[in-house]
Amino acid sequence: MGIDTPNKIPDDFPGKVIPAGNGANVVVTNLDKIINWGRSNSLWSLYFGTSCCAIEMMQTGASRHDYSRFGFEVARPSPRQADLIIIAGTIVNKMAPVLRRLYEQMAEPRYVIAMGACAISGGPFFYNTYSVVKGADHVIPVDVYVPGCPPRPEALLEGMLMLQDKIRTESKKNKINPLEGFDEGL
Amino acid sequence: MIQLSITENIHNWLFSIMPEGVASIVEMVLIAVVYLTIFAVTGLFLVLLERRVAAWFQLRIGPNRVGFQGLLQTMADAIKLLTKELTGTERADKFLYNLAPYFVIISALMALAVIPFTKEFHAFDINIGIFFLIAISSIGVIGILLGGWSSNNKFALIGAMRSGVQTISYELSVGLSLLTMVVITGTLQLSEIIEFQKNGWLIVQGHIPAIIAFMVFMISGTAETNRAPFDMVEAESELGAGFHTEYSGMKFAYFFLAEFINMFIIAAIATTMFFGGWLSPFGITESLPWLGVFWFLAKTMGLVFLMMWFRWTFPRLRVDQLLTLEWKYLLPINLVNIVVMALIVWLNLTIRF
Amino acid sequence: METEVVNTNFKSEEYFINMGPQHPATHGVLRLLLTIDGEIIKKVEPDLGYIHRSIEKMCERDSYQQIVHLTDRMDYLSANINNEAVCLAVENALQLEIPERVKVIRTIIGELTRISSHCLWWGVMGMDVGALTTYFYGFRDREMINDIMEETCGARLTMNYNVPGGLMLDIHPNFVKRVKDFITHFKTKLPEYDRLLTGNIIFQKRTIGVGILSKEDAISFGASGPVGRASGYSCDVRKHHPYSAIDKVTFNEVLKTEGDTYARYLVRIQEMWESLSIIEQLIDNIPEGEHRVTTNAVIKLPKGEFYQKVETARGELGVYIISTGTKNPYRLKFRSPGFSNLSLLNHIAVGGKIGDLVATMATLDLVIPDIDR
Amino acid sequence: MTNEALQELVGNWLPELEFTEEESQFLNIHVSPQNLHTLMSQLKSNPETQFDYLFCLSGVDWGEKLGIVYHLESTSKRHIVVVKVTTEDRENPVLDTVYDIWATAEFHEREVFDFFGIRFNNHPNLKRLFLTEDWVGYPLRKDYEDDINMILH
Repeated sequence: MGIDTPNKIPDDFPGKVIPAGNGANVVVTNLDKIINWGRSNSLWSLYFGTSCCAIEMMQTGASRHDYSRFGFEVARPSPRQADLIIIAGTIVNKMAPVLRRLYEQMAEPRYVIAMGACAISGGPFFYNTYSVVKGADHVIPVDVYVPGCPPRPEALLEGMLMLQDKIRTESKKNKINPLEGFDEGL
Repeated sequence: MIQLSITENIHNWLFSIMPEGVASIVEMVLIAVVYLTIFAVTGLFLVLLERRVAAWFQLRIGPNRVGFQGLLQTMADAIKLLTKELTGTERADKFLYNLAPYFVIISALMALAVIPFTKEFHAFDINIGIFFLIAISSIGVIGILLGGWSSNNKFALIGAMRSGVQTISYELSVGLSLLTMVVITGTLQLSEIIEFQKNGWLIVQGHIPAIIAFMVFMISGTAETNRAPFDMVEAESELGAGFHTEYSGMKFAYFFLAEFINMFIIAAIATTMFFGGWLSPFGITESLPWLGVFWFLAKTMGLVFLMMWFRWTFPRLRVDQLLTLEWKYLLPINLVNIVVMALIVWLNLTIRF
Repeated sequence: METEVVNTNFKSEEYFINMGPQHPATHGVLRLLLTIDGEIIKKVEPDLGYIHRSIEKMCERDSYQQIVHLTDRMDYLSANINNEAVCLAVENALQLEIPERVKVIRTIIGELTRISSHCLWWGVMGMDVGALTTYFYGFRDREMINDIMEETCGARLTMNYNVPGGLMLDIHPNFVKRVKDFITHFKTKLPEYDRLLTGNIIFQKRTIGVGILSKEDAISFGASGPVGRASGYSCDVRKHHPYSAIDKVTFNEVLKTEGDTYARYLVRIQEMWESLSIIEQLIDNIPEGEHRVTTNAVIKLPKGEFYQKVETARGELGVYIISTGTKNPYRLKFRSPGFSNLSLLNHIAVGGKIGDLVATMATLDLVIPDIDR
Repeated sequence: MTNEALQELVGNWLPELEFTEEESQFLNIHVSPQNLHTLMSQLKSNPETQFDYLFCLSGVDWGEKLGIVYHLESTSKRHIVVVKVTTEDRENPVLDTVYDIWATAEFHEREVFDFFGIRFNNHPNLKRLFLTEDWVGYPLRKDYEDDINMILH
């Protein structure tokens, strides 16, 4: 999937490309493998749904799509015990500090999926609105983006599997705090 | 007759190669390691079982991708929790905050020690076995109270207070319903209670009052372990995560594991007190005592399944209804039940084979 | 249970507790400031705006077709009915003659949406009182409706199927058959709901006599939908101001007089039966004809004020358009049902326990983006 | 009650009321801010009108003036009337609350205060409802400008 086979950067690309994943090229040690296996197969998400996408997120957990097959089903109400925030819905200016605080309350390692157009860019609420944050990645660092308005449950599952792939390429040595340099725009 | 003599052999061998003092320490360490393993395996297995049972009730499949049929799912969870950062609140009472999870987990471990898995598979066969179990199982609530209070979080505090109220009330019913059975056996020692049941399981021997005592025990046992429909302590829709709101990583895992071990312990006590412990039905495998482990686990898992069934079917009680149930219904029923049981034993109306 | 022992030896103190904006029971991002004495609630103050997306401001710069799609995202559980409200307002203003076929299809889709919304509510209601299994049963049946919607208009949740002048597309050839399949399926499943939750003694103890709302208060607080009807206040817009093809069918307005949480629960369960019967009456009689009348690409409403109310799954949704004759409304106000229903929360939750508050909130069936807009 | 009968009845209470039915499906009553509360309590309590259900309360920025539109319905008689009130003071607009007549107005008036900055006399808890306390300006006014957050299309 996306992270294993990164697209080749065209030669005439004007900007600088920062490689995805934290140190994707470092040789993964055995310990890292075990830890990553554990982390990737046990992603407990936080109860966090702000609007329409939350319903599709719930649907993903319900009988037909059932993300518990991959070990995602332990949704935690407390950010301390969660590994993953699925930002399901629009983030508005009043909510942004709360989201940031929730993220900071989470214990490392923590991951973020931005689900739906609103969480990616503001979506249908991009123009003419005075209160919507244009993309949740203005507030916290995001690992996986799942487009759609709202995305289908299958799309969310795909996004979560992609996050698993990303976690499997991590290494403990090169793991940095995702918040480091985030506010400065690095 | 094949005797279960592995422990004896190890004991003799150890004492033959080392001085007595060292040997007993080594022995204790060995037993501790064995029990820690049992503890971890049981905990992980029960968590997985719960998730699969829940999925079955809810028309889902449940974890089935990690390992064969999802058998390694809880292993993955454990590894993840082990490597997760330990956070804490700024103005928490650091000492008590860190102490609390150990209270909970140690009390669960100690209770596990007195449970007879089969003949002689018993870490600690004291003559006040039942009394010890009840005493130990109520220590766990101190951990919950400490954890809730010291986290400096209001939701955690409410959860802890609810837990205190709940455990103190239901401890009475647990004790009294077990006392009802002790009236028949006349002993508190678990190995003797099981010996006594060779003439018929206690639930048969004590017939009507025993069945009532069993039902009361299962209800109050479920309440004692803070499981739904009595999960006031961590009522998700009311208190968020309840008393362990501020715990992360391994400290949270201790609470999580202890809950499942406590469930196992309650089911194991019920098996021992009502269903003949490791005795096989009608003595069909009496000549093979090591099969007792199988019978014991089969009965216990049956009761564990019953408790899971409760959890995935019933709505949660409200906190005042919880207390009403205990003080206005279960406790009077229990007191009358003891008198009835005493009468039955006195008049020799028990059923014995 | 009802008697309260007041112990004067201990000084009890009231304290604040913050429920939300991220809390499992608030169904989104509602924040409640609770003043609590022990477990007893003294005051509930809702703090809104955590999902305020300024839809009303956006509408002032959008064309009417664009406004329809914003209403999907407001009350996403009754998206089709929301669409219908704006479409009806625009059509009334333009005095368009809408084909019978469109009216019938709109009513069927609306009632399907209502059932789907109530299914979700039932699942979440169970979850809020602690019975987690209901959630999965509710979603199972909801999924069938989602499939029908998907086949009809390509979307599962935010359909945008109604447009000013009719429907975006004609119905799929399978539509009638699948809706009938759903009706037979759901008729066997609704009694299952009762067996799992309604008859449960713990559930009844948790809900009967909790959060009582009198009829006078219901009217004064502007309660509508099942919340109002459970208090004996006849407020079904479909009865009093019929729209689309609802006047062609016979149905009962479910009324209860108790006004407690259990009554609100029963009203919604009964409403699912009524919706099924409405669909049954219409599904075989979809008239032939156009699925849409042609309108101008740029819709300009005449100068004036237009008000349209419809009955969503949560209650009365009002669309108030002030037009100055241009392609954008001068002012567009949504009177959302959840907003008024939320305002009475403090009135009915005070004096109860925290558990009662959660059960009461579950039967108010709040959708926060609908309240915040 | 028909619109004509309503107009005749209500018109007798206060002389200054203006009635229109143009450009609207309901009967519109224009009232001055001073007489707002008197008229509203009359409309609710009079046995012939009995407007006990305030189903919509919207703030409107009419350009020069700021105003509020009340949609009233009677649950027993099923007639609808629209009451409109305007104030010319854009800097410090103040109107009377109708919270004591219809309880639902408490939240609706807070919403209007939040979006239009209209203050209400005697309102029990008048503060921002949707926006944060430190928000500058009233976003639904026509002259509201926000260069940072609003990207105009």
